[in-house]
Amino acid sequence: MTSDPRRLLPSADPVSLIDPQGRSADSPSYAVPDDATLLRALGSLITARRLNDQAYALVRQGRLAVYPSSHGQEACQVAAAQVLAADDWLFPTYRDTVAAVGKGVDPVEALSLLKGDWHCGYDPYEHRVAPHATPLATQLPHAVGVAHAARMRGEPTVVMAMCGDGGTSEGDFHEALNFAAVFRAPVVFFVQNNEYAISVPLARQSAAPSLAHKGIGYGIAGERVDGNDMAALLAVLGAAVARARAGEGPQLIEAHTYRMQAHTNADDATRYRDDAEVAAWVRRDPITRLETHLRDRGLLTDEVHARFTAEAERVATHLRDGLNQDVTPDPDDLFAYVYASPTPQLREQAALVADELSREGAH
Amino acid sequence: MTSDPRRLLPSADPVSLIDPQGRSADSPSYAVPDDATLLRALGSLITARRLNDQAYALVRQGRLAVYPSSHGQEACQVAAAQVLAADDWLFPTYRDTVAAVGKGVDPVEALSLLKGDWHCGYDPYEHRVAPHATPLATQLPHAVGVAHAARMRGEPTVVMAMCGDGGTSEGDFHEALNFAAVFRAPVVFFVQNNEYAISVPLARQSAAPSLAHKGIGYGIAGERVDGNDMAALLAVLGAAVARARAGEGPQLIEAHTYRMQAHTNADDATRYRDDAEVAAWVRRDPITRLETHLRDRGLLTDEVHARFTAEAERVATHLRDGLNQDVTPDPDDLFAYVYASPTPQLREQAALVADELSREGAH
Amino acid sequence: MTVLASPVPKTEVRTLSMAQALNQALRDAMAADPAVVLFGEDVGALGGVFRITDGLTAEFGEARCFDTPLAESGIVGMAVGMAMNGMRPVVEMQFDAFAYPAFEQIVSHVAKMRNRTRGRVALPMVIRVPYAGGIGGVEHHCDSSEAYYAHTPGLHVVAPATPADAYALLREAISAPDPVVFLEPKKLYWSKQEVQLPVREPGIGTAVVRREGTDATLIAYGPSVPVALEAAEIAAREGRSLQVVDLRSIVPFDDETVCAAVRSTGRAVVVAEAAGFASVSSEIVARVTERCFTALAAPIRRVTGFDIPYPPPKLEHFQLPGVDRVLDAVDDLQWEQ
Amino acid sequence: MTVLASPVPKTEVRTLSMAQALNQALRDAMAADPAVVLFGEDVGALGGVFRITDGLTAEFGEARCFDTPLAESGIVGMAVGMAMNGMRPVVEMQFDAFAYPAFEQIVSHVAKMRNRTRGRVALPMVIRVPYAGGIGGVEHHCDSSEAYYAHTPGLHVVAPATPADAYALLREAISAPDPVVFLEPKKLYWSKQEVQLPVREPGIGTAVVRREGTDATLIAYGPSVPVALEAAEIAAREGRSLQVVDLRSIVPFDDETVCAAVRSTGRAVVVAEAAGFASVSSEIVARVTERCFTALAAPIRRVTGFDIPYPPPKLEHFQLPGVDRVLDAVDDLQWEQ
Ligand SMILES: Cc1ncc(C[n+]2csc(CCOP(=O)(O)OP(=O)(O)O)c2C)c(N)n1
Ligand SMILES: Cc1ncc(C[n+]2csc(CCOP(=O)(O)OP(=O)(O)O)c2C)c(N)n1
Ligand SMILES: [Mg+2]
Ligand SMILES: [Mg+2]
Repeated sequence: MTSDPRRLLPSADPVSLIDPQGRSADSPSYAVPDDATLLRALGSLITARRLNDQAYALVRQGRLAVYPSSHGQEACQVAAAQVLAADDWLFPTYRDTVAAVGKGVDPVEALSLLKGDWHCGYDPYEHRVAPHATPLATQLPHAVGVAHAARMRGEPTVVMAMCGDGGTSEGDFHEALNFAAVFRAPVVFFVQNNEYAISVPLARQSAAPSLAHKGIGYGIAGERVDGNDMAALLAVLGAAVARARAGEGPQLIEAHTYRMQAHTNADDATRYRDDAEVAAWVRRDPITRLETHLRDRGLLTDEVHARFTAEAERVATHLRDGLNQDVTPDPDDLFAYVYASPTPQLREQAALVADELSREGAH
Repeated sequence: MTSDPRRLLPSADPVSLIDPQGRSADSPSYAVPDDATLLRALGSLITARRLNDQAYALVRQGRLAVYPSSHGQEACQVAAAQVLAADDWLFPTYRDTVAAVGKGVDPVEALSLLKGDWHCGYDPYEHRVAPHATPLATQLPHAVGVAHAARMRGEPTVVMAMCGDGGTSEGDFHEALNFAAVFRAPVVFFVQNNEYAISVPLARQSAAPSLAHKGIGYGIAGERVDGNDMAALLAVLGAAVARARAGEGPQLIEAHTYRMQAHTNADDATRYRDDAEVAAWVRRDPITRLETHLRDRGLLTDEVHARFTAEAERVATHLRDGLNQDVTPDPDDLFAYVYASPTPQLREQAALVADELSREGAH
Repeated sequence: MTVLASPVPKTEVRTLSMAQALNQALRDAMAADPAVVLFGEDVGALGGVFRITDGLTAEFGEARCFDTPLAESGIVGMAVGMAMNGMRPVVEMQFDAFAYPAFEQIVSHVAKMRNRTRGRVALPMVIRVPYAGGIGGVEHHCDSSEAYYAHTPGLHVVAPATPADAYALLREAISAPDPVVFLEPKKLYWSKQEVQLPVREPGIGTAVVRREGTDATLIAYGPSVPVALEAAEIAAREGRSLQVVDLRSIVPFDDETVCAAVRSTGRAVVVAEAAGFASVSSEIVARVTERCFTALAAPIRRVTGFDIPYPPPKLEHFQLPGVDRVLDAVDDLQWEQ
Repeated sequence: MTVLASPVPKTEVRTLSMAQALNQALRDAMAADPAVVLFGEDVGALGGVFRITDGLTAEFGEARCFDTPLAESGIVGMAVGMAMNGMRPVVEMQFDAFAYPAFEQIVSHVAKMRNRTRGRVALPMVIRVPYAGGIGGVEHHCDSSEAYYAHTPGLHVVAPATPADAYALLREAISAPDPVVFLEPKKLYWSKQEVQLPVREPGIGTAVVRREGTDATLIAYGPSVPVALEAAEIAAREGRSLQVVDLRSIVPFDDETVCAAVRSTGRAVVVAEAAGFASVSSEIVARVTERCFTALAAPIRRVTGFDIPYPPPKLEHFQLPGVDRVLDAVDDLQWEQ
């Protein structure tokens, strides 16, 4: 061991730069991002919240089958996208629609999975956003591969690979972190620890001092950050991206946050947690916190706030309009993308469906 | 975090109690085992080496298909068995035949897998030794289940779950450690880091400061021990077993040792490592080291040594005799154990084989 | 461990959904045998995403029905160890496709431990898999994965189609000496039936004729049984008498019942939701044809899912073998030879 | 990345083992396309436990052919990412059964990525699997796992039976736009043939008639092709003319060639090493019967592995479909109707 391996351990407490009352707190290692960055982040946060709430409403209206909201986790979502360059990749989970949107994906396309039109509604190459991953942690090895390929070609790409606290228990989490470390792949593993995996609380998921303590076991530096503190997230994730880009290998960041709503609208959270627990987290809301901070410092005027709200409204309207449009599904699509060109078997099967449809039409 | 999580980190250097020159070295945390224990261990070591070399010879004579020898790792093998009580369980890999024998399994039965007679040649319940595991790390979750079941019933069982450095990369390693920690299952995970996974050196397996550093990521205390130091192994593994039995949950021990021979007789180690590297490890041989120590302290007489050698010879002869006996395989066995009672389909298939054999007999 | 007194055998006739029947089977099995333990993802306080384990933690305690970390290989692997050590674990895979991370454990250990050890180590355990489609689920929530298990020697594979069978088969699976992959057709969870519990018959390995008929035999299992029955109903109105066989058990396979049925009609259609290629439906065609060749007036037809990944909700109705497709296949059975 | 000049096309006829042909195919593919990268367990310095990647790290450098940590899901998952990002990964699973830990990645991602993304993300990658038995390997080293892959839509599945096919199919697999599971029959690694490289024909999806015959058709692939040929040879001496079809490609399946062959003889036997239940051999029987029913004089017979875990070395000869068993099945094809 060349230097003390304990350098790989996270700080005892999550990094925090702005406290729940909106006051900036000191950190020995990270500076509060500049005002413009924070303002921009607030705008994105307001849009993010609006998107979450709009999507949720669309579920109730039957336009979306299901929506795993990141309500309460918007600071993580916004930061994950905001610290990346255009050529960097984002690997989101089903809960990270807002981060994908932050990276440029059209929210209507981002939700086509949950609307039921098609699995992945956007072109992953356009904004370098991988398809939403449903099987937990299975996207993490892909992130390593994307990063490794870029590095082989000497490209400066960094990959942001997201997962939840529950996802850290899967074997693929382990294999991905280990591969990334051994190959020094420029991946930032970003764990949103929102205290629950559906109904299962963190204590049943892990007995570790923190999830960031998993890093040292791979030779990866772990860091913990207050996941409802926009400033700290931008600082910590930004630094991690910079280190990965500089060739320092993978990074592991754990954000401490909270899933404010049920797992999805189909879930009943009252079966496994108290309202009181939720209420305590409402007081730590990432948006109010940053707003208070910026207002207290005179940076956020009512006019700017109105502009942010209008922009959020615009995005919500776009989402609503998009999802209210009915796409007529084309059964040819079933067979068109399984292979580059359909096998003879698939051609036969497609013909059978076409025949059925033409006979139906003839009725 | 109640206490400093860094207590879960291993010591900077592997625990060592007797140095390669046979001198005892101090350790702040562990005492050298008593003389009787060390003498007993030396006897087992001599038998262990003899078994390894006999099995290897039997491969050359065509009596065994293949043998993954633990030559050089015998101290780990002996310690793993010696620290367990009769009611404790051992989960060995394909390289841990000698440990299984140490726990009571007949060496002839232990080698039936590698002779090709049957997959597992012994009754796992008789000595509480699980079948040799071939798919790497997949036995570790089983160990957790056995431990958890025992704990549910209030039994004092501890489970020793073995794997190699390569095995730590598999997802099942991760899942097993995590489950064990969350359920506080009394499992001692014992990693023999012998520097290679077939041809792949440790540096390609992990970038961690040490494999024992993986423990903290699960909330498990990790410890490192010199794997060629019998005294240190007995002390460290013994303490781990005691802690697990006392209800302190799972333990992770990494032994630093070396695979002196090729992966198996079928492997050609000259393709990937130097003789010089091997030679350096010969000087750290676990047997010479303990012998020197015990001789220097006047505890090992020529007479005792001769007794040990004779016992080793007896076991080797038993192995030879056993493996030289040809078992005529019974094709009925193919169908007898797939289910508690064969399905109608298997009965048909068994009848087909019986019919073929009777027709052959009729020729 | 606290052993609760076994409840008085229930004899009243009740209307139960398949979900309720499964829940009751688990409850009765836990009451009957303290070695029965349930675990998996969200099976505790939440009662499972389909509520199949609802109330069991409350009734039997956290030690008997508990949540695990989120790792399917770990869940199945831990069950292997517990089964080795005196317990009867019943684990839940949250959805069909989420059992794949446990594939290695299932194929290399669950299926092989008894054989590996010459019968010394048995693994009495049940892997419950809410499976197949028809509920508008997104990707990875609708796979018909039975072929993977059925092709793996050492597993029993069953799929109930009615609440009564769900109860009977699950009770038998839990008390069986060998591992059972227990496939629960998600779209039938809410289907109801009048049942008098405890039903314990017929056992694993037995197919049943669900509807008598003389012109052709429909062979189905799990989610396709109601489809076959509906097709038979419609065909009857059109003057064609279709027999319906419900396999119930894929492994072991009830050759006797199935072949007798096919021989009685001379024509057959297999209905199954899974992709057809190298599937359970291929096996049914192959083995019934091998055994009943001379009795067949026409080749056995298959109505199955296409060989494509399960489609998104808005397209899934194209994938599911529906009544029309079954009747078309029946029409194709060379009636005017 | 250094791109080596593509070597001069080899035109001499050489005697090559299948292992050598595979090695040459990898070498030629790497020389032809700098995007081709090889990785897996022990494929670097050691050249793989079967030496299929021998010399490739030395020739192309550590970046193009490298060892990974020991984790199959990680290997396949990393390959998915590399294929998404411009590379053509060729990964080795050390033995058949050691691919199971990667099952989730293979089924949920490798097979589905193109479809998931409406063709936007293609995964040009090859998963090489040394497979099947007959080499006296211990447990987990002899599985015939083709059914698991063949049943999974989105994968191509091929299995060569000759050195020339090994070369041609592997080159095509590597340059194909879609993922290919490439099954290498271990027991044929050392089988030899005179080959003139580079062979590039026939392509994936094409079966070939390896031996003409008029009385019955043997359908085989991979390790069973030499068995079928030997059986045909012996049958010929006894006056029975057997045709042998080598599938080469399981998915896509060459219905045309296979059905034409079976129609020409009216009788068929499928030979395959894998357990028969719900397998590729079931599929062959089912689809050929569906298509050629009226041409069949007898039901198609299967000679397959039994539905048991692969036996230990001393018993494996009972499991392997041998010449005698094939000839028995041929005898059973209702010759005296
Ligand atoms: C391999 C796998 N197993 C199970 C599931 C079902 N599932 C979906 S989300 C979820 C909980 C995930 O929790 P976490 O990783 O903490 O993410 P969060 O939902 O809190 O964002 C589960 C069990 C899945 N998607 N994939
Ligand atoms: C899941 C799985 N993948 C691959 C293999 C093939 N294999 C057998 S031993 C071995 C190396 C294991 O190395 P390590 O864990 O360090 O143990 P050692 O052999 O050094 O004792 C490999 C790759 C296997 N047995 N199981
Ligand atoms: Mg969570
Ligand atoms: Mg090793």
